[in-house]
Amino acid sequence: MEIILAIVIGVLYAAGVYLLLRRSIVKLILGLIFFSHATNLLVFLAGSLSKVSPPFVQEGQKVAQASVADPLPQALVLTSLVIGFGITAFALVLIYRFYQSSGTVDFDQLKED
Amino acid sequence: MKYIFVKIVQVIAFAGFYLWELLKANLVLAYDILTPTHHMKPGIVEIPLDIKSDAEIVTLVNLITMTPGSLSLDVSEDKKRLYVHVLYLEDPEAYREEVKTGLEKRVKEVWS
Amino acid sequence: MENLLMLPLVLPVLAAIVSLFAKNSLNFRKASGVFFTLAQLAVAIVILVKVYRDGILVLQVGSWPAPFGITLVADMFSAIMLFFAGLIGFTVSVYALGMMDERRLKFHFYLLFNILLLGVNGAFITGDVFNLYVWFEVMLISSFVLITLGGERKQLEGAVKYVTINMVSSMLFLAAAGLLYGKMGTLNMADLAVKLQHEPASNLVNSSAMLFFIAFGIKAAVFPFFFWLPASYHTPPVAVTALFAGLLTKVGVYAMIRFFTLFFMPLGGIWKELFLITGGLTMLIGVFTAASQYDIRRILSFHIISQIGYMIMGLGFFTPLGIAGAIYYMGHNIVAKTNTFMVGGMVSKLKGTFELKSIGGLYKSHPYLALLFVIPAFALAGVPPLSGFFGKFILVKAGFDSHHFLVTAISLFVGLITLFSMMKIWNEGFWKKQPEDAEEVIAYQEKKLGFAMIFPSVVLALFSIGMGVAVGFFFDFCMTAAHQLLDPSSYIKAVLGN
Amino acid sequence: MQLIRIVGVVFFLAFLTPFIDKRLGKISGYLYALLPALLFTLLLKQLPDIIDRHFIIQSIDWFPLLHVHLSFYLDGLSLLFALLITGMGTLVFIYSGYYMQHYPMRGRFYFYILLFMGAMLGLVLANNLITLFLFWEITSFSSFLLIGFNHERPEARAAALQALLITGFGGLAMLAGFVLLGNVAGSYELTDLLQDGAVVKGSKMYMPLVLLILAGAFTKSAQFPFHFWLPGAMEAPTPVSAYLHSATMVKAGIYLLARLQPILGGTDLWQFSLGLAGAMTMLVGAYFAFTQFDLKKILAYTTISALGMLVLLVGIGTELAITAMVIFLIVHSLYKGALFMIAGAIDKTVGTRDIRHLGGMWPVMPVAAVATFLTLFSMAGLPPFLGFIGKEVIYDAKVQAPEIAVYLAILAVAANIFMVAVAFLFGHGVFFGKKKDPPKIPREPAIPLLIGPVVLSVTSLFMGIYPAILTQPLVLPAIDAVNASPVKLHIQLWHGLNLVFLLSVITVTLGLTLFFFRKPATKALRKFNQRYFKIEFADLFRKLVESFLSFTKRHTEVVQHGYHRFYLMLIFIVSSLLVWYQIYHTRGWGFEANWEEVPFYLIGISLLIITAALGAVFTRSRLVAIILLGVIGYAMAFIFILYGAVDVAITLILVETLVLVLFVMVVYHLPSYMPKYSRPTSRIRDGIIALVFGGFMTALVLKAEFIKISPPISDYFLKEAFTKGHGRNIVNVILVDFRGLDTMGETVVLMIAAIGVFSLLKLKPKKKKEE
Amino acid sequence: MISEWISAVLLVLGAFFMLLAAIGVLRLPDLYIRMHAATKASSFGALLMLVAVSIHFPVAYVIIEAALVIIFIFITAPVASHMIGRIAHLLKVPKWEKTIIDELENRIHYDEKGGKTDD
Amino acid sequence: MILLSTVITNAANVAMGMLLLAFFLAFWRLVKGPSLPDRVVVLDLIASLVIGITLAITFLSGEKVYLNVAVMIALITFMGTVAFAIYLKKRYYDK
Amino acid sequence: MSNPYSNIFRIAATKLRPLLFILSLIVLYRGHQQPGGGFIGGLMAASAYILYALAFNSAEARRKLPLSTSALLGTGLAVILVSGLLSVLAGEPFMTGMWTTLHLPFGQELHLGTPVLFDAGVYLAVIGVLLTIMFDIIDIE
Ligand code: NA
Ligand code: NA
Repeated sequence: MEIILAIVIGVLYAAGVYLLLRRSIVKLILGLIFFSHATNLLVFLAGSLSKVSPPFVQEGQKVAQASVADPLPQALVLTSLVIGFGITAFALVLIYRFYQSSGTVDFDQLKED
Repeated sequence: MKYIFVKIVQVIAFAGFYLWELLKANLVLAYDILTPTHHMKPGIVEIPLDIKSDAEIVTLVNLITMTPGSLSLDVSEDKKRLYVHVLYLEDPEAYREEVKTGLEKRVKEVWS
Repeated sequence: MENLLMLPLVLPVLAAIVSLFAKNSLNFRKASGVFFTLAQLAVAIVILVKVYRDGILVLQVGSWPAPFGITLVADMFSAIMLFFAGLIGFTVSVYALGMMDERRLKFHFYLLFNILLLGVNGAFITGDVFNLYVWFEVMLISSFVLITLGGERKQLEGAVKYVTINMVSSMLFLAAAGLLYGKMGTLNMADLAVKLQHEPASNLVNSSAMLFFIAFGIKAAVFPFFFWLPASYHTPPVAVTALFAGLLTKVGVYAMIRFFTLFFMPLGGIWKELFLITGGLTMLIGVFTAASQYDIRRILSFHIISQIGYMIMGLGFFTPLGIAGAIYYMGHNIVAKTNTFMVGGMVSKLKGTFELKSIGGLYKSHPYLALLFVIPAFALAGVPPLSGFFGKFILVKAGFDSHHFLVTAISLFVGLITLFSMMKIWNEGFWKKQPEDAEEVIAYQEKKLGFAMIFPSVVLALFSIGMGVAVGFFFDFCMTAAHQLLDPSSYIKAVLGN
Repeated sequence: MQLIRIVGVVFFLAFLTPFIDKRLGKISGYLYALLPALLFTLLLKQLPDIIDRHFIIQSIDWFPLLHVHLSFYLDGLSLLFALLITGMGTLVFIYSGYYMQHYPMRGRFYFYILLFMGAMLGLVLANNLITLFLFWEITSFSSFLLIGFNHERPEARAAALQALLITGFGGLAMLAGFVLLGNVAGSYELTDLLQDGAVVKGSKMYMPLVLLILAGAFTKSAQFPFHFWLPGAMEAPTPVSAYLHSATMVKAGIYLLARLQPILGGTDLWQFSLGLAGAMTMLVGAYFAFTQFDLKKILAYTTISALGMLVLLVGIGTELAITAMVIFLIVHSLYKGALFMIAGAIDKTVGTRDIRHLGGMWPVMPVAAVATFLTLFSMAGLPPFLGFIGKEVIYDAKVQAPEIAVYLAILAVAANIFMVAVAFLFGHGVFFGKKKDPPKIPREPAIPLLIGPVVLSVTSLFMGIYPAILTQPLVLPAIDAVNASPVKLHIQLWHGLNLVFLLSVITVTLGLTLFFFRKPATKALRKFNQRYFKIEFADLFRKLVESFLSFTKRHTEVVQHGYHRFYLMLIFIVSSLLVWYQIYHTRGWGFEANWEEVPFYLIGISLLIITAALGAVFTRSRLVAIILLGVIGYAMAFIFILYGAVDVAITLILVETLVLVLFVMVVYHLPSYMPKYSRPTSRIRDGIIALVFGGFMTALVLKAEFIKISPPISDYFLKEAFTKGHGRNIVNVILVDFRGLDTMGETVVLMIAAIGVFSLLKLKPKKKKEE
Repeated sequence: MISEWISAVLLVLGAFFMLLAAIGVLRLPDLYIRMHAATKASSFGALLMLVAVSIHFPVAYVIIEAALVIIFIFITAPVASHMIGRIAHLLKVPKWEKTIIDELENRIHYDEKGGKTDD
Repeated sequence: MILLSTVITNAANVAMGMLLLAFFLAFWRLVKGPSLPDRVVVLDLIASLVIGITLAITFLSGEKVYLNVAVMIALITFMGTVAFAIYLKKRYYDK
Repeated sequence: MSNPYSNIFRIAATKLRPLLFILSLIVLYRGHQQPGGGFIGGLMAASAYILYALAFNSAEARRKLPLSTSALLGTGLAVILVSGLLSVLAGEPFMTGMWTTLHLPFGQELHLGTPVLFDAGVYLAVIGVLLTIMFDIIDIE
């Protein structure tokens, strides 16, 4: 694993955490997206790094070359990306409706009674 | 048959013109970007339109944007006037004339 | 015949399709919504019986051989959980007929309900780590929508908390799954078990286990990750809370037990201690918090947390009896907890509020409701011969057998405080005279409790009694499950062949 | 004889009460009395067999895996208790038939009390400790329901809860004790345990299990310092007080101690604990009884005292002490049941139980008066009543007890002096002295109310006069059971003049003296109580509960403070600690980062992401943050492409753009970022947390040995994607075929998200009227 | 070999024009002028690079796809810049002080509310 | 995979460098603003830069499949710019 | 007051809609062999309509749809389920791929299988999802 990518993952997580700890609800959602980016990258990189050609079976062949990247983490990341999209969309509308009904974007005013 | 042939020639000619204009535009722009001082004299010019169809208008807008020194900003609601941001504007009237006789005519030709 | 295992997944999806197409007929949607939950229950029973009789059921989805495709596995543990999911699904869906307002029903309540069950069912029967993640997400998103359905301010506030914390948990889960795949090169649980046996704990495996622990801990609402639950569970309509209370946290516990028995715990490490500490603290802190509340739903919500502690403690004992006890406790808790929420819902339907300080006189005016409350409440408090007593007895025995005296003592003490909380509801809501200055109650037009609300509560009450009276019968399943869990060879063999 | 049927039939009848009571109305109580009467005779018929030591053991498997059986055991001890329960039960039902006839919710009363009777029978007949515990708890709960029977009174509710919590606490401790006992002995069957006394006593667990079991017995039997729930329990209707809180339920603890005496008894710990608790209870009960006004409270405290005495006797554990215990047990049940019934009868007919409003009533209620005095004599231990025999044996037992004899004798005498005084106080206060002006005109209580007291007092009298015929057959088998060996004992009324008799005389004399000086004495004592001895245990308990509640409230404010971001913060902190610990624990701090040759553009792209992330975190413009988020997405797509993930990259870019669009559409409706919300310190704190969290993720990735230990399962996909999956795009084949189920779930997630958005936007709460 | 060189040169040139666009966006004095650079230079750069790809991978579907991208960019880029420019003008994003004439402002009847340009 | 000639590799590396540089310059303007339309222009530019980088990677790896990514970017990123424009438009007409 | 909508954008959106739609079908079709597939295809198809809705309004875009959004969702899900259940009818485990080969003129062979059908279901469902979400959000005023 290239150290730089490890750092990127860490930075994305840190950014996510920092944003999640802010009071603004918009930042909260941003934080979640960062978190999800970081996770996807982590899953992808943890699964396959050594081989870089795209996982296709070449025309005229029946078996993929040994040099292709591990396709499974790609499929996993794809699935989680799409799921993440669905949930993010929902969360976005949720904060919009939250703001609409409570009139604030300050999370500290969410304090339950 | 002849019509199609003429059309093809027209389109190719138009494409060539377009590419040439594009190249010119970028070179001029490159010069101005890379030199320390700006030589521009910008202004926004209204151009009354003779062309009517949507396709023609879009083509013209596109063309104006992609050619040197001009950028389409808006089309009026009745689609009769076009507003263009011009970088090197000496005389609005002259520019209007230039578009009417140059670009608009070519667009009309291509879509006719 | 192995295709039987697809039914818990296919039925809810069918329910969703029907609901999407039957846009204009609300009655049809209701009927089909309930029908499909009933069908799921029936299937779950068939699976339970088959697993008990013939051993572990396996479906290799898509005919792909085991570690490569996704395997659906029903061992005893899964089958038991599946059964309870079916039971709760069916009873709550009937309850919702009497509880849910028409507007929510129009907005695909039963579709969401069935899909939530899809997620739960899927989580219980999948034999694949990543597939489990997917079912968790299915469960989560439908719970997100159910918790917000109706769009009231409280709901939205609760939902924001619920959504954010649960999303964090999902992502930790995903990260852990990714790391595990990176090291082990497989996602199939049985395959992981085999490969981990040969590979003593590496840094990666241990750390991803820790991430799993945190992720499942958040889902299961254990200390110190439980805050989202009491912040949100009291906001949606009771039918929704009843379903959540019964099932959702248990899925977290299920996953915890599955992962840590199948592959992590045998690796050694701090897991047992971690489970015992978390279990103990979860019990204590949850029950303390519950004792201070005066809103029925909140009391019950906090108790969900404290009860989770028992299950985690049972896992921490890591003996057959401890794990079987945890499973039995889960079943008991699913039934009793759901039922208390149902009764709470009936109280609010009668009185228009959940606030104990404003409620009273129900013992006199609604004696059968009182009885309906007492049974699950006593069950939760561990009164014999109801289910909760044996749950506690088994765990206490398991704790003493394995010489974990402190945490076991805590569990007994927590039982006492639970009793106190339940009796608080009883004293205030049922015995006390209806306070005459309770404005919200006076302003409220008392509604009739329909058969649809009472019937499911009766069924669950009978179940709480049955689980206690016929404890030998029920515990036999749990013990079988625990033996399978602690000796995964049969699971591995069923999934992987040799 | 099927013991389970004896228990079962009572429960069965209990569950029929809702139906019976509707049909029969007021007379149902008398009818219910038939059942205990029948059971009493059935049980009595077993007496010869039991005397011949033909004990009955019956068992049904219930939960065999954990050795829990529905097993029952009838020997002398359980028979004695069962007879008490059914006999007293008969009288109490007759009494209730009249007493409760106009009560609202009468049906529930009979339900609860039958439930109790069944449970109590089950408790004394159970052979399995867990079965015993089951019935034990049911008695607690039926007691709870009965104490709170007048549930609209706050005092009744509080008293019920108090009693339940205390007995519940004891019960849980006892359960723990039972489990330990079962673990040590390998069985929960009493009949097995009786063989294993030595093993148990030799076990390491002996002390904890004894203490735990004692907690159960002491709370149930109202031993000091748990005694205070019993006076509170007087909130229950009087039949309940007579039955549960004097004759039967409170004796359950005594029963248990007697039962376990052969197994656990005889050790210093046992003797010391029982002796201490019993003596304290005996004294405290008697003392407080003397200063009460309420007839039922007086009786409650004397009951406490008697219970203390019984515990003390069990603790002494000599043969004689056990004999004394058994006899006194009977004596007490007879007189205390009767007295409670009379107190209730007076309350019912006269309208008050306050001794200050009662007096001089013997002319109007002679039958009641006679019955009362007969029982009071028994209570005071005067001959020829059974009470006298009881007291004699007690003194005898104490005198014979080794070592502590003197102290015990003094204590017992002191307590009994108060008892004698209380007895006279009671009788005199109600029937003699000045006539008072009670709420209702005094008259003879109705016959059903008097049947009980008369029968009991007469029984007491005859048992005293003919001990050999009536008492001995009942007592001997019970003593036999406790001592686990046959006894040869001759119970008689007259032992002759000896030290014991002398003690009796002293007791009565001093008691009478105290009675004559009752006015100054009670005044002084009350004053003393007010000034120096203010301890109200019930208050203490209430305060304990209250402070617990306020503790939980404070606790809740701390734990569930409502600030969402602190919840998140805690999660992050704990996760970081746990994972950092785990990383360190397994590998130490050594890193194996390999600085391979990294292409410059990878660094460039990484820097791009890092810059954009920092920008998004610190920008003051939401839209810039959103755009930067998009940029991060695009840049991540580059990484995906660089590592061969085409479909992922495409999907990421599409998704990222859509999220951008969504974000813009939604954020448009939200207000701009506010001026900085948080203080610099909290920003630094959050920054540190963020770095620690991100740091462990980096460390995890760096320290992970990503060399797969075996060929990954994806090798199979490379081979089979085209041949079996008919696709060249392996990722797509995985998505739609190898792992199609994932994709199905994913599609469902999307669908639900869409429905969620739809319902969020379209289903809004109805506008309430403007407030 | 020649084709390789041609595609290499086109590749670098394309990237250069994109860089130019970025420099322009950074350096030019007002939004409208910056848009000239962003739209024209970046599209042109993409065009060059896509031609380079077509030359380098002379396969039918690569060429078709490259053409598709070119067409798409050249359809959408002016539309996008028009939309931004128009709205920027409506929002009265300041013009460079040397702008000599604004006939859009004079002729079009705007309602005078004006909006915020920053957030 | 095609064996890459050094010429192309070098050219792609140079292109990559320039594009990344362009990216950072765009960031600069993005942060500077000052108006929102300024930032949207940057977004539009970034969309092009993304295509450019994708093409550069295509050259570097020699995998022509990656061209697909460029196609998708071209097709879809337009929507982002449009959304911002519409956001601005709404802001104007709502005020 | 001038037109809030841009004519040019409207024209562009009108022209792009069929183009994107056809491209999306191509992407779906060749997804099994080349980059693409149901999700990406569905996203493209949806973006055709989203652009249209942005240029005009949601109601207008809905009118251009052959099916309602919820019917799209339902159909998509049904197609997915059917593709999985076909093998069950044949007595194989759930979701087992069933393939047939169509022999087209010019010697072309077309492999048709349930996984492709599955992808088509995903395609439909994704369109339904994105349009449900975006139309409603665009409608927020
Ligand atoms: Na949950
Ligand atoms: Na619970």
